[in-house]
Amino acid sequence: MTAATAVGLAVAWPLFAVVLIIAFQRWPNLRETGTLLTGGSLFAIVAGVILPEVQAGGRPRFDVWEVLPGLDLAFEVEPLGMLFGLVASGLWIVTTFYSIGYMRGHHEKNQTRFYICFAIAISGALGVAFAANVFTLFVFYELITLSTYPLVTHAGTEKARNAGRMYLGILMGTSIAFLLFALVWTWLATGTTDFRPGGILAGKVEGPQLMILLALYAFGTGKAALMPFHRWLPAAMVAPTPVSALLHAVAVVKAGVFTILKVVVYVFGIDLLAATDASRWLTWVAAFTIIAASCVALGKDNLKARLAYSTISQLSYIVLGAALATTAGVIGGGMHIVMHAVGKITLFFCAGAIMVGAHKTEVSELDGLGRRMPFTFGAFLLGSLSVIGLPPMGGSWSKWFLMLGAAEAGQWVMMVVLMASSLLSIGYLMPVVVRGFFRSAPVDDGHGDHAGSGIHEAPLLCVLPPVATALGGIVLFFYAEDIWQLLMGMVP
Amino acid sequence: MISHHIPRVLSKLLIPLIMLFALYVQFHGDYGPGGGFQAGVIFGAGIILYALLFGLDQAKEVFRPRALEFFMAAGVLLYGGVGIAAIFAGGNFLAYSALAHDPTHGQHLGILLVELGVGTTVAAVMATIFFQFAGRGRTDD
Amino acid sequence: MIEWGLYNYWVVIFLMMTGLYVVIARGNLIKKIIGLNIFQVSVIMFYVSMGKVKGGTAPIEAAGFEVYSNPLPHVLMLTAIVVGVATTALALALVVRIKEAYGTIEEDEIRQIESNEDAS
Amino acid sequence: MIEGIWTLIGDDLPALQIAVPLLAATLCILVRRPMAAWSVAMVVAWSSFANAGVLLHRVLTTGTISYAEGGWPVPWGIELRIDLLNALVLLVVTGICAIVLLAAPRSIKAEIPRDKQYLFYATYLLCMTGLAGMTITGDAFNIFVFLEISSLSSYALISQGSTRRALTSAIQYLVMGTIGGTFILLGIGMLYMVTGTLNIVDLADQLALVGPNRTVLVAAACIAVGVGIKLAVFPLHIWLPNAYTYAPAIVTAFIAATSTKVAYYVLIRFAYSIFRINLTFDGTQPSAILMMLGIAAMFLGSLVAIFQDDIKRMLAYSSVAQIGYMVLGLSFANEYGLTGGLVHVFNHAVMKCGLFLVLACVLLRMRSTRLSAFEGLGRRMPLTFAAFVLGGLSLVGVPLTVGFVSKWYLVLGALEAGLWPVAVLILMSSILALVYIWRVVEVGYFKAPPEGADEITEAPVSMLLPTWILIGSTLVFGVWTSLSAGVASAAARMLIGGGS
Repeated sequence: MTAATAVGLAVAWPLFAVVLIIAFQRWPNLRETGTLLTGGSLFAIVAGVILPEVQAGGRPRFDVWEVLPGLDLAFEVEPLGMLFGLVASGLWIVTTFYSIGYMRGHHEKNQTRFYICFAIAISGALGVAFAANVFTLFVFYELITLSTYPLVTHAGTEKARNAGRMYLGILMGTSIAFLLFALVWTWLATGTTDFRPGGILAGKVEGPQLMILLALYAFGTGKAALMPFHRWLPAAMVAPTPVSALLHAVAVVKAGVFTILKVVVYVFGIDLLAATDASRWLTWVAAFTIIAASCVALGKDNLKARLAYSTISQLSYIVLGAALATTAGVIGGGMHIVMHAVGKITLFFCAGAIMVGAHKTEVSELDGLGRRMPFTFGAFLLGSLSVIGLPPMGGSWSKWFLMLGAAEAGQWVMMVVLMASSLLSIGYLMPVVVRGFFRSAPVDDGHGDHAGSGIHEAPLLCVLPPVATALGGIVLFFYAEDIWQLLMGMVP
Repeated sequence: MISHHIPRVLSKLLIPLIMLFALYVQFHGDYGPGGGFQAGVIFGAGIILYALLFGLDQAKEVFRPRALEFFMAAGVLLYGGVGIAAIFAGGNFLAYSALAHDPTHGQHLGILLVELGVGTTVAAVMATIFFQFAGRGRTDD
Repeated sequence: MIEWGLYNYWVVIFLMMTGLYVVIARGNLIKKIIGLNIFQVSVIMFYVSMGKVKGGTAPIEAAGFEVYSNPLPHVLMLTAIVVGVATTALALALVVRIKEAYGTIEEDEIRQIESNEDAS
Repeated sequence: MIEGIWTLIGDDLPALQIAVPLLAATLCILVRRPMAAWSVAMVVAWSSFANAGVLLHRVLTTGTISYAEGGWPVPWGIELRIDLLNALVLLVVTGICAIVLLAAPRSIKAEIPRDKQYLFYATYLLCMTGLAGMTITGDAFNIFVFLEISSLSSYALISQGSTRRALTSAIQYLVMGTIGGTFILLGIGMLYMVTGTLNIVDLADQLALVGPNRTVLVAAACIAVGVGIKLAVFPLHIWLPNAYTYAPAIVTAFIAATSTKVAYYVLIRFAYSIFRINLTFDGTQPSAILMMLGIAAMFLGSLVAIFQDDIKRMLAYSSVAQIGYMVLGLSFANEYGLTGGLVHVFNHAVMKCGLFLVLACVLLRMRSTRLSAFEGLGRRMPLTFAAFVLGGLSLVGVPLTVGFVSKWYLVLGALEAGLWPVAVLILMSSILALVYIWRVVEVGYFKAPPEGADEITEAPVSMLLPTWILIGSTLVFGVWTSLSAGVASAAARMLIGGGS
């Protein structure tokens, strides 16, 4: 199998899982085995066939079809996409394991539909990752939106429906109104929408128009949750936890920031942005989002909502990295996609495990739970460290590069923002751990049995994945060099 | 109108003449003023006059609605058939010249048939429209 | 002979406006259809008068005549008249059925009945 | 034998395109039995479709076809003239006719009494005759004649609706349509007065010699108003929602996808081939007016659609909005915009016809198309409802559906014309489309059917098949665009180039 065909195959591979899931929908064990097998083989394809080629400097390309003149559906893997592809396919396996434990532990309905939509969303994420041009990226971007809509509204309740409405409204609305507009504009200005090293816009779009175009891309990518288009993310928290993990760590939000990063590097070109200062305003928007979302997170008692706002804040790190338009900034942004994915998925897995094991959703209810669920809370601690950016977690590296990028761009304010945000994230993540481990369980209020006595660790399949991803965060700390090597390939 | 003798008698005389005149207009139409439309309307008027004087039911006995419907369709078929025949004779659609060996002869034949088709349809349509309106709210068929 | 100028256009415009006015202002469906007919007739007048050539005679070839009126507009109007008849017939048929279904052919009454229907 | 027939009729396909449906209509009256009439209609409609395909192929390979009816030489005789523009429209019209007919027997069984069904098929074919004739004729007066044939038969078809509202809708349409037709007639008369010819190509040549004068201007205004009524351009659209809502479901699917499309074709033909809108008249005033109307239609249509309780009516208002897109594309007067308008003719016909067929399925099973009838439909009629969702997404303009292709060209056209606010408006109105479609989707998937509701089965195959043919086409032509967008952009190039 050549790397080029592997690229096409990788995008289509999760759809193969859909066939398996439909075929085995009556036998849950077979169904989930099918999903896992495709997940495993997908990761093997991405990591085993495509990765070496890209590391060797190759750019495997797979052309599908020319939809309109100059508007191709095509895939081409470059380092940034490679990284995102690895994250998406790798974490799919972990999430599937976790889903099995969670969905069964929670006795959720419509599990078949859940797995189908999940697989389609992964296909969409890989399509976004490997897209060779903005058009292809846009197509798969919309595919992710549509396929995750049934996941968000999984519960089918009034609340879920409202959340779904906001989810679809914001994501579809921004993408149609802004992203599509930007796409047409780009095509009209340059005659192509291809991602090319060094960008395609230099000399074609100038002055304030460049700024407007960047704004269209940045706000058109609603999945990046830049304020003021961030509301869908907390709303989508009504979804089952594996979905939150998928949304917040793997497919949806990462597809958003990935889009911005990729557009900045391969459509605008960081040299062009650095020379024209067209992205200066975006650093401010990102900085505002970082700080504001962190502050909101501090005030949230619901654990998932808190994590959601934390995600909004963390996503803007990546947008900030892109907007700084320096090599270190872009690399930091790319690295943060991986690091945050691993860290945040751990946190969500833990939140889900707490929900399954202890049926608690609020931070204030977590007192003393750490002793009964030590693995879950241990993983939570490691995940938190990664998100905060402390060694020995991978998150520290990406933050390091982002700081470096800010320094390179001479934007001292941004360094301050990054540091302040780290402090804030300590403020909203640590209390969870502290409450879990150091506070004692609430005193029995006379209901007979000892409060919390029935609480123990969630099922094995709910606990193992977060532990695994938490350890993964540590591993990444030591292998950051490889990621850096890979990402250097995208800067000319 | 059953009781009005004078119109009845007069119309008995007139209706054949009207219809004859219609036929004159019809067949005169290919090389003089006249033609299928006029002829059809005149013929239809004859039918309507008959229905006015002798009652709808009796008129329907003479000119059955089913038959009128048939003629309505048959006239158009005749018209179109001539056109198609011209195609099969090697000409364009409705190119009468191709219908016979001599183009002038062909033109004559073509117009004659086409006008006959028009006349048939128009007469049938006129009568049908009248029957439909007049029959409304009575027996309701 | 008195020169009348382009008076035929005034006739056409008068008929046209009359027809349009009746269609818009009258609520009775039959009257509306009459208005529609007047409207159509105005255009027929327009065509027919357009084909007239001053001093021309009927376009039938005959000895002693040099100038003929243009026959084409008349031929066109033959078709237009047929269309008009067909439209009128269809419209009347619809009115008859409306009368049967609603019991009235006054537009405002029909609208009243329909809005009651919607409310219930 | 077949070879021999082909040599005889091979060159006469344009004439057969009109003659055969007309004769078949009479044949339907003669055979009287519903299924026999249906068979006649089916054979004719599908062969017309094939015929249109052959004609398009010929136009693409050998260029414009000119056919002299009765052998009279052009411009004295009546010409049938097929170029890229109307070959595409013809393909759409005949294709829709043929596909909708598949669903007809089951659908009208519930709405039209058995002894009237043969008349339904006859009228249907007559309507098709008129539409095809309007599309391929090269003679301005014949446009009026065929327009009236199609209009009269569509009034008759609409009045067959099962409620008495159908009658008032039909007469409302009749009054407006007749006024529109008469205006067109008047305009053509003025053109004839100025140029002394009725042949479209000749007319264009003569007008170019005459140059703009007041008569031509008035003629253009009359024709614009007349065609505008048939096309249902805002604010001349008021007949449309009622007509679409109360007509039999199958008639709605048919008319919505064909009659406004052909009217749009006539508008383009007059604007670009005859008047050369952007060249002859001073300034851009006509197109500026059209642009404003297009934008108003786009927004008001979509906004009103959001608040409709009857889904058939909702889609009717959505049609008003979509017509706004087409008019907008025309008004940009550049190649991309015109391509967008033309390709939207194709695309909108396919998706809206599919959606109305979905409603026909729903009506058949639920006896209503109100929003309440859609409760829980996602489970009760999964295939039908999935078709609705896909068609709806196409209406929104999601990539890889046909809606995206149209929107792509329209936005390009707007930007090319330097009208970026209009481009923004086009995209905004797609979001409105998302709102009104998603209302239904939510009800279909999340509302449980009312307690004690009848057991509902999936729609019959004979109706699902055409529905899915069309909905499938929205996906196929969203990816494979060389037929729709390819021909449309070639036609637009031809029109902008000033050819005819």
